[in-house]
Amino acid sequence: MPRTSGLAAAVTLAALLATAACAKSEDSGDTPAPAGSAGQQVVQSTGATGPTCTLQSFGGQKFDVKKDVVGFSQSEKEANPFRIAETKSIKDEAGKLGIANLRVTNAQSQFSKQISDVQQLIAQGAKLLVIAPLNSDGWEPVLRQAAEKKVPIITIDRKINAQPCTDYLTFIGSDFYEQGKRAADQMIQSLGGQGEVAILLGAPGNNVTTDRTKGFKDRIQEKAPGITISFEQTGEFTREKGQQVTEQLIQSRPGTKGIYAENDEMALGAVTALKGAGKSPGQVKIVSVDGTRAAVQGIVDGWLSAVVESNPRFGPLAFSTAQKFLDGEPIPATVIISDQEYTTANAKESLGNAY
Amino acid sequence: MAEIAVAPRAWGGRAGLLAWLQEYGVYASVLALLLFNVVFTPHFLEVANFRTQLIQVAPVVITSLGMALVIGTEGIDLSVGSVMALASAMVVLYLGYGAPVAIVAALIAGAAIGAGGGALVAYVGVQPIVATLALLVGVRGLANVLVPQLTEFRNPTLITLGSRSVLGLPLVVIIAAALTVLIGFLVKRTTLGRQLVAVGGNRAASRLSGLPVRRVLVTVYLISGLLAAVAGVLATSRLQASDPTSLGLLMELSAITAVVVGGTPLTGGRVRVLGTVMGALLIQLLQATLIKHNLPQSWTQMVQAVIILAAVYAARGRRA
Amino acid sequence: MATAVLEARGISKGFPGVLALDDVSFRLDAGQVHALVGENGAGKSTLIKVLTGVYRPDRGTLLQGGEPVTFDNPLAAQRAGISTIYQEVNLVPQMSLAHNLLLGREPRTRLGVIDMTQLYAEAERVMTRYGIRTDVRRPLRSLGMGTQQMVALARAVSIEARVVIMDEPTSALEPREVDTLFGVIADLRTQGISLIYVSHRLDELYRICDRVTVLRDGRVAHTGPLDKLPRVDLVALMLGRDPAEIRREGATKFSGEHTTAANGPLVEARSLSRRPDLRDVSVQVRPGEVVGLGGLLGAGRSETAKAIAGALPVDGGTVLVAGQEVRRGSPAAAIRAGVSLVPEDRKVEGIVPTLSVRDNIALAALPQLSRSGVVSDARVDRIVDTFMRRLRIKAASPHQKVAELSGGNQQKVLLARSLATGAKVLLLDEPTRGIDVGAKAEVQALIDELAAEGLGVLLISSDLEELVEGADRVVVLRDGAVAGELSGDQVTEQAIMATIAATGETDG
Amino acid sequence: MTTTIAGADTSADARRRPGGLRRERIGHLLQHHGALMVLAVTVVVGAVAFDSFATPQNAANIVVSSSFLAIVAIGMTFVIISGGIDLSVGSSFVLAGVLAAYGSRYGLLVALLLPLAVCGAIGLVQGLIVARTGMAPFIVTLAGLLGMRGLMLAVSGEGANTYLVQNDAFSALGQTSILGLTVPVWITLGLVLLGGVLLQRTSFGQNVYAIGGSEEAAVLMGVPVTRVKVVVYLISGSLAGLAGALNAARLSSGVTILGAGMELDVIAAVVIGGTLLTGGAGGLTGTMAGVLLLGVIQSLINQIGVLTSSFQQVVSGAFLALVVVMQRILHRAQRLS
Repeated sequence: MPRTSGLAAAVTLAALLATAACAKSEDSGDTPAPAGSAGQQVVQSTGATGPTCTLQSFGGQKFDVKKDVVGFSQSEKEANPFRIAETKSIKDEAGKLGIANLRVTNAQSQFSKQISDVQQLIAQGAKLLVIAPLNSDGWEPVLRQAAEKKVPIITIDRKINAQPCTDYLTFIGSDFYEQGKRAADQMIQSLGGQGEVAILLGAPGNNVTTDRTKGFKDRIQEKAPGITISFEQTGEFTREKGQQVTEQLIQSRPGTKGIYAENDEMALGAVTALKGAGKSPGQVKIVSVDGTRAAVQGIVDGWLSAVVESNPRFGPLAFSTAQKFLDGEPIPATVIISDQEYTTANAKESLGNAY
Repeated sequence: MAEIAVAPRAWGGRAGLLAWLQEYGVYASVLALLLFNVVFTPHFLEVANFRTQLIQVAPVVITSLGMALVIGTEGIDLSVGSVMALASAMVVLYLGYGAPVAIVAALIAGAAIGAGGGALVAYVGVQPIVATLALLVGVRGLANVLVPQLTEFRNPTLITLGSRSVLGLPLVVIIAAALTVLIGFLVKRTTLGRQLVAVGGNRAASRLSGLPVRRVLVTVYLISGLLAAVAGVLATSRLQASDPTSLGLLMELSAITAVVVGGTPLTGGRVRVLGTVMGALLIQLLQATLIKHNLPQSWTQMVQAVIILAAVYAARGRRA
Repeated sequence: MATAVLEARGISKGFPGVLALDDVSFRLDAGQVHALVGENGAGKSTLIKVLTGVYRPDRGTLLQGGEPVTFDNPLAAQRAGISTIYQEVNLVPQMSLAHNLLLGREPRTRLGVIDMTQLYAEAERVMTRYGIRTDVRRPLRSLGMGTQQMVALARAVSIEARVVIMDEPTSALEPREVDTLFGVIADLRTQGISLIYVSHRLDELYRICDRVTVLRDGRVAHTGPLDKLPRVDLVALMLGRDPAEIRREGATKFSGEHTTAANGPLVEARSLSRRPDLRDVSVQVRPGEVVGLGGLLGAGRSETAKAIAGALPVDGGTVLVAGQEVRRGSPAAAIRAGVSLVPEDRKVEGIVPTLSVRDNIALAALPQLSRSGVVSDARVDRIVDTFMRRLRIKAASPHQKVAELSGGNQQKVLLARSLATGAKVLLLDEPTRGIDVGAKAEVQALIDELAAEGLGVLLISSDLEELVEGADRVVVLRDGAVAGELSGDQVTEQAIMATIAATGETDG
Repeated sequence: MTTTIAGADTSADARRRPGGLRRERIGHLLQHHGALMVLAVTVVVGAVAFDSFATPQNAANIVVSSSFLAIVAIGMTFVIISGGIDLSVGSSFVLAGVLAAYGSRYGLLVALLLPLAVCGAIGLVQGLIVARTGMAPFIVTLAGLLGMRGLMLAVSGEGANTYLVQNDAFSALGQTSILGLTVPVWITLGLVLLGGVLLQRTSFGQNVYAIGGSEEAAVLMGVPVTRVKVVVYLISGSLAGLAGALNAARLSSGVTILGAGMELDVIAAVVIGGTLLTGGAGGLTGTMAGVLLLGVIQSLINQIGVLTSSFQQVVSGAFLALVVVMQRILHRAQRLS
């Protein structure tokens, strides 16, 4: 009996996978165009005043990126545009540069797993680590192991709270606090400095959430006393939660004039909610952060007012930084990339840059 | 003759109050919460508000109905959230053939996963919590493999499903109500319904009485999977996108809570359909209340914990 | 007069809707074996639970050695030297015999942890005294019921008990084990230990008890020396009936011979085999016939019944109903063919406690009571009503939870469940065990009645008297095989015992 | 008293099952050490297939990162053997980490005792509710899961504040290596030994088994059921707290995004280790094998490398299903043979 049922289960699974083969999804007119060089990251500031780091001061050994093991630890599943673009960028660039031994791990949003993932990369003999950290704090065990073996770590998109050049090599990424401030600027502009604003927070406990919230609030307080932040609830960075919270919001607080969504997904969820409530585009001003194609399209359609970009294409910059480091050049402690903004003015023509 | 005398139910006194709470506690809680909101929440007494709450609770209700049946057999189904995600993935995967085909494909997938879990429980004898835990992990992965990222769609039929109203009532809510009636009928009036509570109440006795215990179990898990898939399709159509990564996350806990708060014991042998719906409504109203009053997440979770404990304490069976 | 070892004065205990004990006084002296009898629901269990600290009485006092005492929980009672052996063996099946025996009193090493060597040695030593030699490290559930009962007794006595309460201790024992038990009881008595002995088996009471207290409806109906009380009067006291009436009716309700139709067998089991329980067991039951299935516990009686009912997979053999072969291993197929089993263990395999009387009765017949999966309430009501009347099931309403009924009525519900399927053959496994005298008589009369209507009945009973009076033919099993078949005048207690006893030589 | 009757020594059961004892032993062995065998096989396969798998450092990594799950799993084993379940451990774990990091500014003692006290107390309360009211442990600890996560968010300013460990002695507790393994690993080993003795060699342990095997019988046998249950949840809460605190010491901060879904990993590990969810049977060696097996599988999936993140989940789910199905089949084979 168990054998037959096991067989049945296997057959079911096989059938399910097989049907996936003959699946036919909706004809999609807007399949993302090949990224090409569009939307490439540009270095904004390199913390020129801060300390720099050389191979010598780091104390590492020169190695060959192309032949030796290079580890990349991704924090979240490649299931949202940002993570997909990020991993793709790293892999593509590695392929382009002929890096043969790139090992990629994914922590599936579990921080403990990311720690052990990176430790395993080190155990596998990785000579260079590129890490997209799930969290800024708590890297002690990894940093110690890496330091023992003098493995340089480049963290991308999120910072690690530790000592650059001793604990890790450098950080390449956006300034989330700054993103929050720029989103506030956009909000102030589209509301004319007046009105009630709601915030759709990201996942609680996440420092992206913390920074984007703080930047936004600080800027509003500083520049637009006429704007009151009357509502902050988490949308957990997902479209569904963003929609649900917005539905509650617009029903119970009809006076809300603007919504600041801490990522594009929640903003798009908010748009669905507004549509469902019979609102017209632009009736409630939405500003968000990320710069995904769907969100930029949202600006074109008039639903979103502005999107502050958070560029995920770290591959070229990460590997060129590593190469520079190996060549003995000084590396700055932080490399802040320049994120652009999508507004009603430039959305249509910049759509190609969105990811 | 030594007959066990059964006293007429006296509704007075402390014991009477407890008995009343056990039977109707969840209704009383929903009512209390409604009253609170009417008094303290602005814009609560609006049609739009009730629409919002009912629309949002519909997928939870539908999933909880299936969960109630499973719990009635002394089982548990942790895979419902992942099945929702899988259904969502199947919908966009097959949308090219038109909405009806896509929906049917999603429902078949949900039923198949449910039946698979049921087979593990019924034929292999794996404990429900473990069998469905494996599915919880694996099926979400599968959904993600099929649809790796959030995918929007424009199929008008599917979008209408999530946003259309019939006679002023949202279609989603009508579907949830219809399924509630259907499951109520199933439990009260059908052979399967009678058999599933018997299986939950005493499996050995059911087997000896010639009940097709294994078939009943597989069917019940299949129904749970099917209902979760329905919920998944509805949630997808409402979102106007398929998002297998986050759709239905932690739905299993909401559904279990709704069922248990509604007065169905985890030990099986009993299914309370209306209680389950009320349980789901209670949680929905609670969350809505906390959101509307802009209380922080930490509050929401702590208050929810207290409500669950209180509701289940009130509803727990009198012990001999 | 010496002070009583244990005395209860004016105990009352009520539950919602029921006054289980009403001003009950009870006295136990040193070295006394005191029978506590009464029908189910008379208050025996409640009294025992009060004496052992499971319940706190609403009124009244307990005295131990003349001093008032209160027990907050079973542990407190145990510490005071009162041990109990319950009807259903209450030990932990997954744990080893040794751990069960010595739970809470495990020998320690100097480090304070359990000394395993000592534990097993001690357990072996104790069990040997009770005539049990087996591997004490085995999980309890792998041992026979008799052994388990002995472990329970050994455990109870070895906690330096001054009072041992036994609730139906022999219900699962073989005669040989009963003898061992009685030997132990005699020993205990000489050591000055007092016993409260609860049983429905009158023979046993008269064999070992000094005094008797009869409870009825929560009150003491009689208390006094047992040897001065004629059996019939004891039964009368328990039932609250006229002793003369009891004498007229005899010990059981069976009327004797049935008119057996001369046509072929209704059900025929051919060479049922299942290693290691059954070897080539063949049984036939003709319409209107009551066939007894005798033998010791573990001889394969229940297994035979379950195999015929499709509830036990078999290695070989066939079951034919009216000449048609029934699909193996499917209770549903057996029920469709008209064969229905009323299992031995009511609580575990019989009733569905969460469901009502009505749903319990209709359970097995659901496929017949529904059309395309939808149950017809009207038909269910009709059939439930019919059988509740016919079997005189006493319940507040069909919607009362079956768990709230007395044992006898639960048994009738199970009979009704079988009959509702339209069964032509009933397999009754110990249908009168553990139910009170009144219900027992009713069930026995019912079996007679059903046979008279042309049903075939396979009756399993440990009660030889019941077997002899009730059955037209008795098939005796021994070690999973048919040891002999007795019919007509051959059906006597002596003949059955002789057939069983023939094993003595082959046993080894 | 010598009432031995000749020949009354063998029970009917024993007579009917010649050789049953040996088979029982083998079955027992399989059920209790099945996970260990699967673990051994998996490790051998991994070592053959991947060069970098069977290295001392990788092994040390697996052991070190598994140690926290292991500590939590010890407590869970107690709970599950007693017939209960504790869903609140993941929340305990993260709450303890935050509290430990917060407490570290007041010294080593506070850093350790604060989380232990809070998580222990919550475990105690859960135990009291379970034991006294008879509410299902699943529900009580589900409420605990929600409530403690809420508490953690409240303590950390809705997750915005990550407290850093400000006590070197406390950090050292999580990071110092002795003989190549960190302190938490040695603590885990100590706890396994201690737990093993507690479970197998003390009355308390036997009482835990008795309650899980048959609560009704345990009551009648005089087991202090309420107390034992309360202690079991207290142990589980405290160990989850300890693991969380040690993890905070290791990470040098009270990370707030940990522990979600940890309860399911822990339950999976305990079940894979052969402890039955119905209670009354199981042990710590199996649990440890289960914990390591999860770690090894994770490591192997990383070694394969080409799997997409979604496929990894499919593989984990399938593997879990496979293990439990295997267990069932072994269990059955043992019964039927």
